[in-house]
Amino acid sequence: MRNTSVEIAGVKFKNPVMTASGTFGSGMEYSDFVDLNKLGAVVTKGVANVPWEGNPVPRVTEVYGGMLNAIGLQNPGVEVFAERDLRFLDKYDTRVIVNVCGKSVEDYLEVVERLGDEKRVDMLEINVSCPNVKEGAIAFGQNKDALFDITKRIKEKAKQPIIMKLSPNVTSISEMAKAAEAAGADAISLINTITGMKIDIHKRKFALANKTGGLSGPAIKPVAVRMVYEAAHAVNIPIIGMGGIANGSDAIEFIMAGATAVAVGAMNFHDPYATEKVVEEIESYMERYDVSDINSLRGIVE
Amino acid sequence: MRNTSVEIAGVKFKNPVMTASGTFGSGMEYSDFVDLNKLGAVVTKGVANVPWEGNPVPRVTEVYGGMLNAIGLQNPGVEVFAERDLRFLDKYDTRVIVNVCGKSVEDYLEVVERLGDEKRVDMLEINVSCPNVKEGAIAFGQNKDALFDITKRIKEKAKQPIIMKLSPNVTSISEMAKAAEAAGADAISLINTITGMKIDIHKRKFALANKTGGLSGPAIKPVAVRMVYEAAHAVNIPIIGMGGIANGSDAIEFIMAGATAVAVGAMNFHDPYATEKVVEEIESYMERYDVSDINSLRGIVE
Amino acid sequence: MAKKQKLQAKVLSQRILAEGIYDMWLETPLAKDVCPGQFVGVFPTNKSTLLPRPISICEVNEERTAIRLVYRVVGSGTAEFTFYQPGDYIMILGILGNGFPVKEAAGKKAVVMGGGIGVPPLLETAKSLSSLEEKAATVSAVMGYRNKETFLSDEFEKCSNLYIATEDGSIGTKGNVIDAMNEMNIDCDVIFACGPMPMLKAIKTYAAAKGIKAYISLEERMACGVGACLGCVCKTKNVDDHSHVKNARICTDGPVFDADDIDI
Amino acid sequence: MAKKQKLQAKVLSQRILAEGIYDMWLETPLAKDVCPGQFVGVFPTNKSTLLPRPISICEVNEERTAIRLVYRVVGSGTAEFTFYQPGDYIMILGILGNGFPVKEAAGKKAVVMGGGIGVPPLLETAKSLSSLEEKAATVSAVMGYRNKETFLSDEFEKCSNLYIATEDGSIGTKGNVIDAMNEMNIDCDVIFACGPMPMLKAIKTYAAAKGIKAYISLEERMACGVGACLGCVCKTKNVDDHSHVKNARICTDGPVFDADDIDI
Ligand SMILES: Cc1cc2nc3c(=O)[nH]c(=O)nc-3n(C[C@H](O)[C@H](O)[C@H](O)COP(=O)(O)OP(=O)(O)OC[C@H]3O[C@@H](n4cnc5c(N)ncnc54)[C@H](O)[C@@H]3O)c2cc1C
Ligand SMILES: Cc1cc2nc3c(=O)[nH]c(=O)nc-3n(C[C@H](O)[C@H](O)[C@H](O)COP(=O)(O)OP(=O)(O)OC[C@H]3O[C@@H](n4cnc5c(N)ncnc54)[C@H](O)[C@@H]3O)c2cc1C
Ligand SMILES: Cc1cc2nc3c(=O)[nH]c(=O)nc-3n(C[C@H](O)[C@H](O)[C@H](O)COP(=O)(O)O)c2cc1C
Ligand SMILES: Cc1cc2nc3c(=O)[nH]c(=O)nc-3n(C[C@H](O)[C@H](O)[C@H](O)COP(=O)(O)O)c2cc1C
Ligand code: FES
Ligand code: FES
Repeated sequence: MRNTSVEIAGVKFKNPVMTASGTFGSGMEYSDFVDLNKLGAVVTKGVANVPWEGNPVPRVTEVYGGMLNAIGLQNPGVEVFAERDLRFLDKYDTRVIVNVCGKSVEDYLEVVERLGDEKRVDMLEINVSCPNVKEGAIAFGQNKDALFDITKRIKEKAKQPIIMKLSPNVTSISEMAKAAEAAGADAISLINTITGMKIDIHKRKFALANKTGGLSGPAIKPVAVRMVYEAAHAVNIPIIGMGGIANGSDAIEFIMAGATAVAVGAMNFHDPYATEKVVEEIESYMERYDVSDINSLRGIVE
Repeated sequence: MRNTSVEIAGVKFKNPVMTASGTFGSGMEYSDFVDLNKLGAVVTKGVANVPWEGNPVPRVTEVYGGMLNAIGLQNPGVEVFAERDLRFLDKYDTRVIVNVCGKSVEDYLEVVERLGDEKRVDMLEINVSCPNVKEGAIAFGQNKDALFDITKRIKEKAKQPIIMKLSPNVTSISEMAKAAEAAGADAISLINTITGMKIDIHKRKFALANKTGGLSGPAIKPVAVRMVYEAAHAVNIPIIGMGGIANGSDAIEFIMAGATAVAVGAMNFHDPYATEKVVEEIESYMERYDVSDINSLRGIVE
Repeated sequence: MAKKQKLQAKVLSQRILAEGIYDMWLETPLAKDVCPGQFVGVFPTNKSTLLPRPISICEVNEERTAIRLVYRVVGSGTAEFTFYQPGDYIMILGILGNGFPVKEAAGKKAVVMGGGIGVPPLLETAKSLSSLEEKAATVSAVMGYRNKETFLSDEFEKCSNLYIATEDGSIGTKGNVIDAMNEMNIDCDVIFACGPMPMLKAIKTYAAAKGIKAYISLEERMACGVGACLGCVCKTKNVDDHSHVKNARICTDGPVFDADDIDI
Repeated sequence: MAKKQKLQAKVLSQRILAEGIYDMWLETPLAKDVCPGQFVGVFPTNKSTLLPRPISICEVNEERTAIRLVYRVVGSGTAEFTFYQPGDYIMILGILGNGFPVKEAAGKKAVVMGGGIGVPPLLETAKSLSSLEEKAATVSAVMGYRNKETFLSDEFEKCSNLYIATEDGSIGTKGNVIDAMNEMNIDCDVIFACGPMPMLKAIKTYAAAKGIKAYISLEERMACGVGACLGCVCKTKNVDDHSHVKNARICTDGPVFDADDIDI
């Protein structure tokens, strides 16, 4: 029996394959396609203390090998989320990681406290890297002192282990990773989207109402792999790697770069079966090369 | 007669289409495919004060919608370059921009001084953003004080106008652009490649001997357009935009984002006719939308 | 509701309907459960483009084994689709969206109103209206075109009273679909509409003024097509169940909305 | 040297030669100027992959209107190539590289030595050696395969004295090409070789020891294929003309080098 299970901050996942926040709702929308019980974890769309409207449309646009999005973290607020989305997830035997967003440290803390006693929540992923909201959010993710501070304050209050989700829009991902670790983060996840822009030259307008959007999909994979590698060499806490993962080979690439787990994002839109397929393809790889424990592949390329 | 000519720091280009440094040699290798006289400028491969060996192979690898390279600025040194490459370019009626690299400020200055009296050199592009050499280079391009300092010192010595070529591997491209402008740069060019990595999961090795390499090609275009837009709103000096340009539409997109000129890089490898085609397709766009002066499109999408 | 799937569909036929407008039949088991006004996502094979193209279902064959897509070439995806030949396979995602509540027209005077590339989904709608268990009293179709290059109008004639409006007046009423409604004095209790935003706005205003129920189908840029990404929202008048911020998802909560419920 | 071009080529035929090894003829005007040992870049149409795949020219037809490519499926590009049917068009870039200096074999005992997917370019080389104005005295071919799944060997037999080495000894000499040279006592003044690096190293050593001239064809990851990107270099013994840093470009200064000049 080959072992695909991994552990992060004491939480055990049946396999290293998660959904990337914001690309999978709370799982409901993809449950026609994927057996959620087969996934390592469902990572939910970012949730704030109060409902957020998000940005005006168009919010998404396609680019070569990927897409730009500027959803702007639309969400129904933590109350509705807890009562509806978490209750939906009660039915499933998979880990649940809740992605948390906010405009101020207090916003984040409110969500973290509200979810503290929710048994269904295994971990919290703190999104300090969304490029699509004007206040807060990414500012925390682009300055190492701000990141240290918010991480520390959330860690003090959080009852579940916390994952800091880092922005790739920085000069040094290692520094950011170190700041998160130093402040007590239990894990880090990366990368969030890279800020991009598309102009419709015929209409002479931005393709997105928000002007800029976050780039995701296969186009960003090499950047993501590099950052996971750099972060893995900078810190000792576990890393959840993502950015353009489409299949098992991509997932293995992230694991070899140093990730403990991986997440599938934009490629769910191309292939709604992607997450489950990644699980299966990781198993095939292990079969083919007789790998008995997925953990033995982590960071083996140095 | 529609005007496609643009001016940067007093230098007039017959059209805004240039070659991206390092992807076109000094033009010789592509002269079978393209009439160099039809281009706005030939931007040559980076040249240092002395010959550089570059990195071990493999130096290039393909990724989704682009490639990674870690050439490591192999070059024959400025002497050979001046005697051979510039003499080759003497035959052509196009502008010549020489890309300059170095490991220390002194290295750069030596090249700049050696080329000072070369009439064939219209401008110098200072590469402070190559991610593939360990010393110098990108360090200057990732710290705004270092960038300010090197720009100032080069500007003092340069007889030709200087273009500072910026790295996208920074938290804020606006800050970098402002530092270059404040130090006296005549123009800026961006983006250089984004640092990436690829792992061969079957061989369990890095795809590049250098481990990391620079990502270029269509995959990075949205990031490049965004950075050109941000830089254009941060500074008043002209911008040469590049990153994934494959056709006239891409070029127009950069111009609408604020670029005065554009460069075609990795897509030369996919389509050796690309540069000339971009020139023609820009003209067709101007025809179709009755644009009488290419300069009128610059930055029109705000 | 039928389970959504991504699966191969076999191209049965493809032809040009009008300049730049193509008509393709696809064999697919998804046909079984289609409601008029629903759509599928069609995936280009070109790997630079990864997102599905939302295309409405124009018609379902009688055996419910195939669907018909009528699409306009506007970009790289639709351009690729034109190359498909009978026997080729393409990937589709469906069935997506809610569809028109045709049953509400039972016994009523129903009008389907379409413009431009909003015309196709109304064909299946018009056909359904006249074949419901409890049929609509009358089924009229009011279609707006730019000029006499109309398409599908012969087929609307077979299942509805057809009225045409053209921008240049070359056929039917000169003007838009509302002009045709007024000029032709078309009786109407309920409207099913799809087309460009200015047309939909005019219909909403017209329906509100006349106290007529109007169901309109909206369009927006989409990524997932299944309600997960929140890319494709429209403003709603009231807080909706899903978003709690007056943002309904066109791909899942729509594309068809009661005109009274949305803010356009 | 003929002008390099990127142009469409028409697939004339395609067949399987051995497991995972395909044989494709392309009609192209580039055929006119081919030297044995040169190669073309073949572009996949899959837009996620933009770089040309370097593939050696295995043969040129008598009329010099078509080239033959023999390739092994190793990744997405070569996998795509297998789908091409006669009549399809594909984009190629060529003619690339220098080729073997076959004329140097005039009057001499020439041996072509190949292994694995290095075998194909040696077919045109062997044919040339025996049809030069001033022919080689003898043309031998020493080919290394893994097992008895050999390919092209029947064709080498027609234009050379063929010797085979197999790793498992199932045909010919058990061992590698050098083992075959020794076992079969093959007379040799000049070697033209292409194959995996360990084989090329062994040949270089063998030739140096025997004082034989050896020309070997190298392989490296390429981007441009035309000498511009400096991606595909190999170490040279002396400072070369182009780089001035002992780094020759395999795509342009090679792929064929005098074994004495390179550092492998
Ligand atoms: C619910 C719905 C139903 C539709 N039904 C039809 C139909 O029956 N027939 C038809 O011809 N068209 C229909 N459209 C529009 C159709 O989706 C676009 O024309 C098509 O996606 C364009 O793809 P492209 O690759 O050719 O264009 P590109 O411009 O190359 O596409 C780039 C991206 O933009 C998206 N996009 C471009 N235009 C639109 C648009 N108008 N709406 C939504 N996304 C767009 C594409 O899906 C793709 O992701 C419908 C749209 C929606 C939302
Ligand atoms: C001068 C030269 C001549 C060659 N001649 C032949 C031949 O006649 N027959 C044959 O089967 N193969 C030949 N090869 C090897 C052939 O180029 C590769 O097998 C092919 O590029 C693999 O492409 P892929 O898309 O299937 O593999 P992928 O692994 O998907 O390709 C990814 C990238 O790596 C490059 N790549 C992968 N393997 C190699 C390799 N071994 N050498 C160079 N680039 C590689 C590809 O070109 C592409 O850019 C030759 C290589 C060189 C350099
Ligand atoms: C439509 C969309 C919405 C997203 N929403 C969130 C979010 O709410 N919170 C978050 O941390 N990341 C969000 N992301 C980022 C993804 O979780 C992921 O980090 C990124 O897309 C890179 O992975 P990918 O290339 O696999 O998509 C979103 C991405 C997309 C495409
Ligand atoms: C093979 C290769 C070599 C390069 N060499 C240089 C160089 O010598 N100096 C430099 O400033 N940029 C160099 N670049 C960066 C390009 O000039 C350009 O900034 C980058 O590739 C983005 O453009 P593209 O996506 O069109 O290739 C190189 C890029 C490639 C792909
Ligand atoms: S397209 Fe994703 S929610 Fe509608
Ligand atoms: S592949 Fe570019 S120099 Fe050889």
